[in-house]
Amino acid sequence: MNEARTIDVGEGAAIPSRSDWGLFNAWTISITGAVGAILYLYFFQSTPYKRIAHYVADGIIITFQVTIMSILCACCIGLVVGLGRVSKNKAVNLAASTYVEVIRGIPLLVQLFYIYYALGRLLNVHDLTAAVIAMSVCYGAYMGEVFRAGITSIDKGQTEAARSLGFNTKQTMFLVILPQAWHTILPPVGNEFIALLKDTSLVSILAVSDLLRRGREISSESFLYFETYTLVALIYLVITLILSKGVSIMEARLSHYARQ
Amino acid sequence: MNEARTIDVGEGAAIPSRSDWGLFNAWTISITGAVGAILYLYFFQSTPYKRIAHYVADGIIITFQVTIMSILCACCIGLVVGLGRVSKNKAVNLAASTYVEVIRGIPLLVQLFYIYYALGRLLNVHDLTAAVIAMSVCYGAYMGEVFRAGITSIDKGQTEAARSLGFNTKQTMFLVILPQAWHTILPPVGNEFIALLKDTSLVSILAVSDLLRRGREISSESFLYFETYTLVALIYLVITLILSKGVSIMEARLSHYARQ
Amino acid sequence: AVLALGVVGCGEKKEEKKAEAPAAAPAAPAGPKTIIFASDAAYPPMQYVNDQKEIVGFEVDVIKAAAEKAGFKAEFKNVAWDGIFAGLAAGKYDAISSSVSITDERKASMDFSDPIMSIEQMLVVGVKEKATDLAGLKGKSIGAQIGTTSYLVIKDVKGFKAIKTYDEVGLAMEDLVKGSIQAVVADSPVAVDYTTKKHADKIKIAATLKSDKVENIGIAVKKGNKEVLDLVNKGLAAIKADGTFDKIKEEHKMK
Amino acid sequence: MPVNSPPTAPIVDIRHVSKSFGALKALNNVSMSMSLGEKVVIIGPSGSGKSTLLRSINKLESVDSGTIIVDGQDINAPATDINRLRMELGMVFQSFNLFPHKTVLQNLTLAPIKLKGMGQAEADEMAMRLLDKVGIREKAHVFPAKLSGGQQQRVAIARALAMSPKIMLFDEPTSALDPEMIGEVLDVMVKLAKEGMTMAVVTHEMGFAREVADRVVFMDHGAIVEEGTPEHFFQNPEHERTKLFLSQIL
Amino acid sequence: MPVNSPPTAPIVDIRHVSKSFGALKALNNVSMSMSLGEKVVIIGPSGSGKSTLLRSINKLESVDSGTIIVDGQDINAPATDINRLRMELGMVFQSFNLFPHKTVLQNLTLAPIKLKGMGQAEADEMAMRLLDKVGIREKAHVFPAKLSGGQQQRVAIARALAMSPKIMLFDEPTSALDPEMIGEVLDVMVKLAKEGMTMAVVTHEMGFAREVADRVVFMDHGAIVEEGTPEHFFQNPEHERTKLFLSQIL
Ligand SMILES: Nc1ncnc2c1ncn2[C@@H]1O[C@H](COP(=O)(O)OP(=O)(O)OP(=O)(O)O)[C@@H](O)[C@H]1O
Ligand SMILES: Nc1ncnc2c1ncn2[C@@H]1O[C@H](COP(=O)(O)OP(=O)(O)OP(=O)(O)O)[C@@H](O)[C@H]1O
Ligand SMILES: [Mg+2]
Ligand SMILES: [Mg+2]
Repeated sequence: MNEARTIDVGEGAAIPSRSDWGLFNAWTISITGAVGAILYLYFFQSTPYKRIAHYVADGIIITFQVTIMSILCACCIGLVVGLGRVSKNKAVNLAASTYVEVIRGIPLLVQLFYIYYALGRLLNVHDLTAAVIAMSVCYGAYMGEVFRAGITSIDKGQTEAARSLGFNTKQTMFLVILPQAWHTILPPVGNEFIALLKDTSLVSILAVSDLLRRGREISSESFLYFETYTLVALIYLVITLILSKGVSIMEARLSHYARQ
Repeated sequence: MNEARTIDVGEGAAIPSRSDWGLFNAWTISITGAVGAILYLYFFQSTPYKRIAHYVADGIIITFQVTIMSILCACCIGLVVGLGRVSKNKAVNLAASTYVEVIRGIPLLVQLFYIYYALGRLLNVHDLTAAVIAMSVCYGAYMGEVFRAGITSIDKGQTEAARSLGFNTKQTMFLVILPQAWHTILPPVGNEFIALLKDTSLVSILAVSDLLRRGREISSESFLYFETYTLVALIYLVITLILSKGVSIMEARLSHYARQ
Repeated sequence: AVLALGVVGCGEKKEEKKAEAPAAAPAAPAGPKTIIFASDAAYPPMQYVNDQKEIVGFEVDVIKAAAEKAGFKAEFKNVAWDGIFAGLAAGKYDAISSSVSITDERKASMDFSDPIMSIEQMLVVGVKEKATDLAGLKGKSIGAQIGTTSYLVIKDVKGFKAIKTYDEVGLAMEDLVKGSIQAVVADSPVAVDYTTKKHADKIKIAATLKSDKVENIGIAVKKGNKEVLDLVNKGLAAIKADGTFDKIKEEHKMK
Repeated sequence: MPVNSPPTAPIVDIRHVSKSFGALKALNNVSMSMSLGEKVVIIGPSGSGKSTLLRSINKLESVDSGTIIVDGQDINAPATDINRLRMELGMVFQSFNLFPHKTVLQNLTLAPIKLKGMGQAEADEMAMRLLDKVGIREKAHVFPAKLSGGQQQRVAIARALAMSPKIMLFDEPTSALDPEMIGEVLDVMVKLAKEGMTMAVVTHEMGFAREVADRVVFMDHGAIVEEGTPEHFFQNPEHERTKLFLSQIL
Repeated sequence: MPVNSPPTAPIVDIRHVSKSFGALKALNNVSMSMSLGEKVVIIGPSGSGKSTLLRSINKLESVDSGTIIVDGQDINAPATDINRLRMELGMVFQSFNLFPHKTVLQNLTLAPIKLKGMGQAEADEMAMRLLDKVGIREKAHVFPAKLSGGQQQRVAIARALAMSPKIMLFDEPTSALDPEMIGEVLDVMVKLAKEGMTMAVVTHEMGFAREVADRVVFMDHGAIVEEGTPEHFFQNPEHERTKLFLSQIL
């Protein structure tokens, strides 16, 4: 139970799987509905939806930029933290655990404000960079738990076999353990990716021009609150639905691979 | 794996458990550090920390108010959604699943904006209510998955035994299944509570005077960004650490109870 | 004047009062009408939150004085700027007192009181910056508060590296001080306040952006809400006539 | 125990019942009936459909075709209140399925109180009488987890009896038990049979079948292959399949 | 195989070694030595410390007190490069522990390439020779999951041999195998023994012990109770405990 909880940190989307009849069909309904609604609004309610759509379009790119850069950094941090969390060196282990405990104890939005405004004067970084740093630091802690769970899911015998051949700790980890662990790690990483994409909406507060910021700009200017937020929500929905299907397919593939 | 993932939705804190040496000690270090830092700053760096502390104090109460009201509503929604998700009635099942799929596909912040600004014209509610509605609607979906997992964790034989005695579906659920499921449900609910508490920081954007909002107010006025956000982060940390310890103790108790 | 308006407490208290408002304060049946003003109270010196968490500022004092003259009760509610007009349309409050510039676009969806005063748009830059107009800042980043007339001034200007919108004008100023952006456009009272009080040593006013139209600020009400509009206008006219307005201006060291 | 139907009419009448799980025919045109007070033992190899047949009697499994009449009511008829009807049918499972969050006493009293509106005191008294009968009066206030398998199964029988059913269905009630405990459960079942309860029992306990059964039914591949008295059955089975099965099991 | 130490000096020398897991003494003042080419079979009841002893030789388990000298080096000395030393010690586990993400060939070549800097071609050739030796050349490019247990264990032996160790340690190499497969693994081990490999084998295969062992060591409760030649051992065991164990196992 404990083990399972830590690998399944995700607040990502609800991943549709064939074994979950309801969710599987709900996915189809949702994606059809969302895509249909967007197309209908864009083509048949062109005013004002076309204007809004064009205005927010470049925000989608920023959203993806922040997401992808952050997940890459978070994976790197997560790897280090995960290795630290399974380390036999008590100081290293404790440092990694404390990082996880502290970061997970503070709301992401507070971390964003902290990094941007509080530390902003010391490290004078670009807003996008600050956003990516904050997201990475935060998700690094979650990712660390994913990596840790992935690593500990590999049988102890593998480590013993590698060590008895003469590999040192590092070689054992990188040649034997991690190449096997990625099967376990990849689906939750996919889930974290989705969760992170949703959480990038928070960077809009730092005046980063992501999808939500663009929506806020046009709605506060045109007073088309209902129309704008409807469209923005639909766009987010379509993106996460597609990604969650991707994760679901990946999960099925990997579990198939694991069986063979 | 699927089962496990759905019950372990939480992006709550890292729950310290005795079986996780590192985290257990990290908790002690973190709480000591955080409480120590707050006391030090308050008493030995009184200017400006005392002023900030007094200013943000009532925000903590709002944060708790929103959290507690939202978690109660979310539990109710979650119960309904969870029952829907395990329902044999296909329409009900699909409705519940679609709710989960859609809500989990849209960032909480976007939902907040949507409910507050876009739907604001229809349901004329005040800020705190809007915040609670948005948080409840969102967390209701997560909670639904928790309830679903809790319900399906109960052996099918229990349902059959109850039905064969003559209980109808509803009696079976409320007299036999749910009273047993709460053991499984309670720890993840605790975890969701922590996650929700952290996410209430988002309502600061709606000008609800929660802890973060109070921090933003005083920092923008006094320009004490570093000091304010340090204190706010520490306060959040102490709260979530204490709550996560509570969840950990509850988990241990319940698993002990389950063993007997 | 500041002491006189100490009634307004934290958010909760305001809510309670708001809920009672339609019942016209049963404790005092013949009492004056209460008008709830929404305010983005992060806009010093016009309206901001002080250490006692009260909404204070120049425009607040003006409204309070006008209220006294016209016989209504003014209450202030802190609302985030980018949703402030949505809330008015939804009837969450009766009016907006938040340095709202009177523009034709806004007039299409709401009604305005008589002008309180006129303002100008000012360009704020770092003390070392040499540029004295927008053209001189090409290739650099510029910011303004989201959904304001300040933002409209720069919105369609080409050549900037980035045009950034902020939830609060103070956050834009903070980014300017930090060096994340090189210029901020803001209403004149706000620009003066930040460059003289808060960050006098780091930022300065580079220029006043000339416009062919006079920009006035006023109180916004829901379209057709004549009752409130009349009360506000009556009060404003009264304090302008008897010199109270100028006195408040002096108190707040406004030019 | 009041008897509504005339003794000649069967209390359970299963006619041409079929049931498939996907491609698998779990029941294939099965007909069987039981009269009041009769004890039928159903035997057969694993997967032959015994449980499915038993469970379809109280509609825990709904059949694809055919009719099942219990106590004069078609269980599949829309007008039938299946929850009412199930009160007439006590069921005992292989895996006991006691309610772990209730004490033994509460396990017995829950259904009578909630479904029959019985008073707490009356229910408790009745429950204690039944616990006496199955020989574990002293465990009344204990939670099921503290009981041995044999004790749990005896409580499960008592729980079913607490609803005063007309018929008792047993699905391999002793298969999950350690050998030492099988006897104590069979003893209770024999006692029940002697008191005249109508019983349908799926079991591999041939001794029980010999002692108690009025009729033994042998199933294979979802169909009833042979039925008869225990004497006929164990001494002169007609079918090859039956002989083979008996030779393996005895 | 080059011999560094003079033939008289033991290649493994375990002196007064103790090891506890919490309150449990897994090894209690154990001393034992092996000379080059010797084959020692370690037997004893479950939990007697056999695995712990074997694993402490290549420091998979670190001991609490006592010294272990392998090939002239104290394995616990700070100056000792344990990873180097482990290359001299091939280990075969009960559960094979092949690398599932590598083909059979890659399982054999990974360590020589990465640790000895062997070239790919040379490593492949050596690996094929070893696979020939254990009789599964044809499975070179298959993943371990596709192999039977016996085949996997033979690959595991070949993998250990690929590092050209001086000593081979076997921890119950046949216990996880179906009976049909035990033979094929024992055959490989016998062949290895005949070629003069120094071997320490924990096993319950008494036939193997009789045929191959130079010395049999009997452990109980973390201590060596008795040791001697197989003849002595199986015909005239001295200790009561040994006699009891042999009577149970034979
Ligand atoms: N819910 C189900 N879904 C799919 N197949 C089922 C289900 N229940 C039973 N079956 C299949 O139907 C067939 C008959 O099952 P049933 O349980 O009635 O056999 P049985 O005679 O009781 O066997 P056993 O002695 O093992 O309990 C079996 O092949 C079984 O696998
Ligand atoms: N990592 C460990 N932690 C705690 N106790 C252990 C550990 N490894 C072994 N033990 C205990 O030490 C004792 C000796 O174990 P060991 O594995 O050496 O026995 P063995 O003789 O190999 O037994 P078997 O034939 O069952 O493999 C046993 O009681 C075992 O439970
Ligand atoms: Mg069965
Ligand atoms: Mg062992």
